[in-house]
Amino acid sequence: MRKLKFSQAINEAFEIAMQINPNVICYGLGVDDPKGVFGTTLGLKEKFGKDRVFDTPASENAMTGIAIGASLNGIRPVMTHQRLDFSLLSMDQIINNAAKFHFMFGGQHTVPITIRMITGRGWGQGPTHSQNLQSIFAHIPGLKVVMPTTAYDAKGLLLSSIFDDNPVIFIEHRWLHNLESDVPEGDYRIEIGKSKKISDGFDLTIVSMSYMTVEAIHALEILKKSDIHCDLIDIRSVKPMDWTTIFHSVKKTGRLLTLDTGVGQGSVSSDIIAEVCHNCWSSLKAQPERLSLPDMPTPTSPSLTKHFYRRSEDIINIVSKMLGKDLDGYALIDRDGLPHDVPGDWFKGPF
Amino acid sequence: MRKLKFSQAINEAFEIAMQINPNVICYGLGVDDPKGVFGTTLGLKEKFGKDRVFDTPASENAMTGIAIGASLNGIRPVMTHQRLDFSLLSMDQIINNAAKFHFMFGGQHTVPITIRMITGRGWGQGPTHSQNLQSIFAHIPGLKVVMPTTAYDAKGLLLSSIFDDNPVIFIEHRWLHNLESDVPEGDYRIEIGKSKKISDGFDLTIVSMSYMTVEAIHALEILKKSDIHCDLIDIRSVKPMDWTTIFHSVKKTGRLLTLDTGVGQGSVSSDIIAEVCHNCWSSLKAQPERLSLPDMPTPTSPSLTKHFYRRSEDIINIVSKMLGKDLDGYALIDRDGLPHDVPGDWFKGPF
Amino acid sequence: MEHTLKINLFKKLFKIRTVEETIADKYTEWEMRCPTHLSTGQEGVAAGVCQALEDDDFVFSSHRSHAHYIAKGGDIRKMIAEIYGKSTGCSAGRGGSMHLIDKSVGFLGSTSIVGGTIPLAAGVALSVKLKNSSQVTCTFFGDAAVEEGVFYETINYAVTNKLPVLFICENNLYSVYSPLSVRQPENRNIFEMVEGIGISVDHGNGNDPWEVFEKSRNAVGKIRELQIPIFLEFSTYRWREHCGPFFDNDIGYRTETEFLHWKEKDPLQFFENMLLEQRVIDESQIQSIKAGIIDEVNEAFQFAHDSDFPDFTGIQNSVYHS
Amino acid sequence: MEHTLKINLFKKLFKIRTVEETIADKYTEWEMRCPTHLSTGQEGVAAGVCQALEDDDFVFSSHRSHAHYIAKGGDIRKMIAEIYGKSTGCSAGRGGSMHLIDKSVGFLGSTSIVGGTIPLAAGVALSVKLKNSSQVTCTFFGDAAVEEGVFYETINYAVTNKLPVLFICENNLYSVYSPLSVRQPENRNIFEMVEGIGISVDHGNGNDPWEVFEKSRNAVGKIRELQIPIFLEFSTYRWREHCGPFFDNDIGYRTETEFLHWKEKDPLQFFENMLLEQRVIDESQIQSIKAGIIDEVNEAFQFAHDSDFPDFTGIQNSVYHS
Ligand SMILES: Cc1ncc(C[n+]2csc(CCOP(=O)(O)OP(=O)(O)O)c2C)c(N)n1
Ligand SMILES: Cc1ncc(C[n+]2csc(CCOP(=O)(O)OP(=O)(O)O)c2C)c(N)n1
Ligand SMILES: [Mg+2]
Ligand SMILES: [Mg+2]
Repeated sequence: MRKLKFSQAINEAFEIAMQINPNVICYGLGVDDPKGVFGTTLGLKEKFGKDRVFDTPASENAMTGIAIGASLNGIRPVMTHQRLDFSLLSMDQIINNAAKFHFMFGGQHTVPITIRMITGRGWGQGPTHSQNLQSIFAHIPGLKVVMPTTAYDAKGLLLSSIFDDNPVIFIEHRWLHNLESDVPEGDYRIEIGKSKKISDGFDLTIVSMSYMTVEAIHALEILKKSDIHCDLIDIRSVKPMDWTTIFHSVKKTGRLLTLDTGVGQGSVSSDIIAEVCHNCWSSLKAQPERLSLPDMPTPTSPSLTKHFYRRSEDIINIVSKMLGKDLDGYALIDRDGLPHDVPGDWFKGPF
Repeated sequence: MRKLKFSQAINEAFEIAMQINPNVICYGLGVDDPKGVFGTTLGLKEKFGKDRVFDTPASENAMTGIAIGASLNGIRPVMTHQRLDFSLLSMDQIINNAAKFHFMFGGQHTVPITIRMITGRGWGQGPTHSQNLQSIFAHIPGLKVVMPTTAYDAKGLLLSSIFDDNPVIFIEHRWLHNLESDVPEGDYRIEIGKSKKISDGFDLTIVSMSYMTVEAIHALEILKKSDIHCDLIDIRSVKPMDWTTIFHSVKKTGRLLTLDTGVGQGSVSSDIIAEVCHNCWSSLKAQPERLSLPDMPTPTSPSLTKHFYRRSEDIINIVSKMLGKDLDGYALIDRDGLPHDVPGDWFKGPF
Repeated sequence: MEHTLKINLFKKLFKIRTVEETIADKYTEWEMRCPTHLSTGQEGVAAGVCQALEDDDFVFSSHRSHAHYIAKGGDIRKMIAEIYGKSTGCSAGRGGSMHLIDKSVGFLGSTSIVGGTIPLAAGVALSVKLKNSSQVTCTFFGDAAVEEGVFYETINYAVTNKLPVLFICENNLYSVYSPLSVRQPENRNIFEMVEGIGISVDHGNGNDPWEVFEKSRNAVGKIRELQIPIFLEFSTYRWREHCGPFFDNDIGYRTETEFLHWKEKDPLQFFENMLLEQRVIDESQIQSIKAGIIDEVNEAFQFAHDSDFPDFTGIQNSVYHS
Repeated sequence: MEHTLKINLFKKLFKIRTVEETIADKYTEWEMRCPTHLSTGQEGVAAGVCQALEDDDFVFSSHRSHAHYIAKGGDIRKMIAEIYGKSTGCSAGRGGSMHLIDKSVGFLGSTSIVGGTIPLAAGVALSVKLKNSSQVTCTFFGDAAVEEGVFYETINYAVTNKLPVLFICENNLYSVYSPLSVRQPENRNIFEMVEGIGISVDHGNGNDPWEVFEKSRNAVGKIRELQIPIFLEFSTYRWREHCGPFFDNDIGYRTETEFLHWKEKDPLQFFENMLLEQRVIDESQIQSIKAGIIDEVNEAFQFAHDSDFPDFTGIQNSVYHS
């Protein structure tokens, strides 16, 4: 099948959505600029005109309210933040309005907006340009929160998000933008709230999200060589969560490891453990574990981020420990001299 | 000893802090008005003057940034939001600045600000006036989050918060304002990050916060009659969390119930379960449980809030179930006709 | 034509007054269990502005929303039922006094966060533009809402993109108990400041309903014709406490004298006198209009009172639209 | 006196230019691994404003902060080391290019969120007032920052409470690749709009460092004397791409012609010529000043390069002050 990059898949989803529905609009800082938000919005303005694809002032709270308002009258706005961190200026509109309008007006309003937020790691993005705050949004009833990993999922989930009648926070990890996968042409949807099983095994269940799934895939390849086989579940949406699949897997393996791109405290990865305890208690053979960021702001220097972020090596080590083995991830993985703070050769900062 | 109401204890803490340190200031919408934020700031302007106690425009984000700025030059501002919900307008300043300045400038700045936020339940506060979002703040490295239950703790913790060199989110539940407890005169501090053991027992550990501790105390009285005895830990601060006390208790009882004033998903009560699993696995005799709000916005009608909020009755039922008994909380508690949506006779809405 | 307009305007004024004062009367029965911000004294702005709007124009409001809801033609039975927390309420009992809606007359909603609906109005106006409709979207807010950054951001955006929005600021001098002096610069008129952002502005006496109407009609006409946003500031005064049913001139944040000064300028009485003087209507017609409205209002309260409370069961499935 | 001022101003200008261009040169070694926004072309504003401030006055800045840090007298060795992510960096390697600090000269910090430091400056000014000090607090920001609500909220508060803040808007016509036209109303000058909020304003040519200095000196004097806030807008232009070391006039968001037009108005060359014409200084003095600064800058890069990286161990204990 045809392969596309994650960023191209996003772009294609936009194109399809805007083609099939004239009410879909796309805006945000820089969506029509020469870089097109890492390529994800390139060409849209040329195809759909400046009424439907446009730049905005740096006014995050108002622009979010404007998306909500437009959506109340049938428009399906997709708003983009080049960094999730900027959305903190609009928490009022997201939490007090978008998340509540459907419920608090007795079901009479729908708020079909999608807010894209880009998160990242590495290359000195530092404390205010790399926060992975999906758990904050997941804490808010009325929001949906989506975190695709593959290009295939990115396209299908963006289409579903745009045509969902509820506000969807759509989180893209910058390190995924260049990864390729098979992407069918045309319109297809992936159900929000359904996870994807990436690999099968009886030893342990790994529940992962977004870029951490890529690290997990690498780890699992190495683990296989030591005859360790895990269920890897890419949750794809953080809210709603696909509990059925998670419980089913843990009931099979009896062991749970959650991977989070963010800080552990107050996180969805804690929830997964709490819900698994509630629903699969008698199946658990060992204590469930969580691999997340340390409880500190992101440091900037590469010498600091090196130990701050979690990688395949760390996954191998924790899995190994949970299974009573003594593999050393750092000895097993050879990164071939590639610096730890970039996703690949194609990435030449600063963005 | 002398008894004070929670609201009076807050008032007294202010008075002491402002007396012993001229750099303490108190501001926020209505702090100097005739109601004095439910009595908590009454008289302060008269005592300390309008330079140190003042009203502000409805500009939450700027006023938070102003607190941070002043604190960088030695002032200790205490800012008050009559509803936590309003603070959502200032998430940018709280998360991107206050929480990070100490760390990201290599330890050269301190941000000794306290932000009081009032939460509540009942009396039709509804979807945008009663959100209990402590877990969002707990998710942010660099913040401290405090939730006192008794008047005694309110005073000691507010004093500690004001004199802490870090940003502290100080959450007061409206239903606690009128509750009395012994409160010593003068300056005393309660360490942020230390919980309080409210009762002892071998059957089960309840970890609770803020107003839910009051409901738990009622529940425990009833449970005692059926010879059920629990450790009740009032965590008092949500971040940092007093893990030592929690783990110690769970190691003793082998059973854990967490009570939360907010929604369960992405919550500190999930964290407590995750951390207990990690640290006390072999002591656990049964699955840990969580009692929190359903994943929905707060409805307004009293007929809806009645089933939305968690009360002693629900605590009794879940404890009973966890211990394999069959007590019926609703049969055991007689509320004497008091409506469910007010904390007591003294409360006559609307605030 | 003008005759009918005036009578309709009078009806709006009297209906708002009657509803608000009946709420005040009955509030201490403690059956309306939610924060309630009454508009008594401020009816002139709501009625005058909405009289200038078409049925399919849109309106948003804030915490003090009853007057706007009623003036836009919202169903008062559903409104009172909402305040009583009943299943027949306009928001099915989930919203309360601060979250009213009646989409059938273009009243898209009120919310309790100061400034919260201001960008929503611009968003609806954007949608109207995209759909090539000529509807006007109006949002009502108080003098404190202009202190929120989102107000400024919205005006800037609406001007830059020529959005057909009517911004109505009801300046009643207070935000809860806080006078303008502690919140905004001395000697700075709100409308002048806002004009600096680049929007057309006007201002007027909010207690003269006809002036409000004329200025609004003029603004609405321009908005439709030129596809531009306009900002209007009207001075007015709330009679009762900020939130709740009582008078509170005794607690010290404002004076009885100030209150009486404004009570003299009662928009309802003012307009009634004007109609009588202009012989648009006579005393007996007035009495019969009033009687009709009083009946309607009483019936609405009865309806609300008699309605059932909503059921919690199943409500968790209404958080999302599916 | 004026002579020394001019030479100091020239030194500031040249030092900023030299640092920025050296970063641009060395950036593709990919040892500076963080987003970096260069100020080449905009030196006039930073240098002129800071020349008007005292050592113990305070300064905040934004993402494009190098010029302000240097102009206020910040230690460039620590700045370069910070960009290299070294333990000797001004923020111990935790902040990078967008988070600079040098408290010893009153440079209280720069941050990356547009508009984020604007209220901080008002807060410091409040503290200064409470402490009865006469310090001025200055905050630098771009033309996009005025679009953030927090800017407006801060100006409103600063005016209402007469806070001694100097707001400096560097209008370089762009926010990343977005021209002013898609962000702000046509024919609306920023300084005029801001004046409407109630603050004293002035504006000038940011590429004439002496004009910037004189207007700033005047403003700083008024702020100290009258205890009021003042807003100044200076027009200027960034030469290189928004973020990173390259030129990008080829990618289409602005024209080479526009760039060349502004390059003609190079503030450094302009001021150098002015000093030569006014005989403040001669060619050989200029060469020796330049040589000294170039040495200093090279030494700073060497220092940064040679410094150690910070250790992760223990850093988790530095999240909170204890
Ligand atoms: C963001 C926010 N801050 C504070 C409040 C508390 N509050 C409720 S109503 C009100 C007064 C608003 O004053 P104004 O806008 O003048 O409207 P008025 O009540 O005078 O009609 C305030 C401050 C709120 N609801 N939202
Ligand atoms: C709140 C926020 N929104 C968006 C961004 C992305 N961003 C970084 S710099 C920048 C441009 C700001 O333009 P301006 O204020 O004019 O400063 P300049 O870069 O021109 O110096 C933007 C939009 C950000 N950092 N913060
Ligand atoms: Mg008002
Ligand atoms: Mg700019």
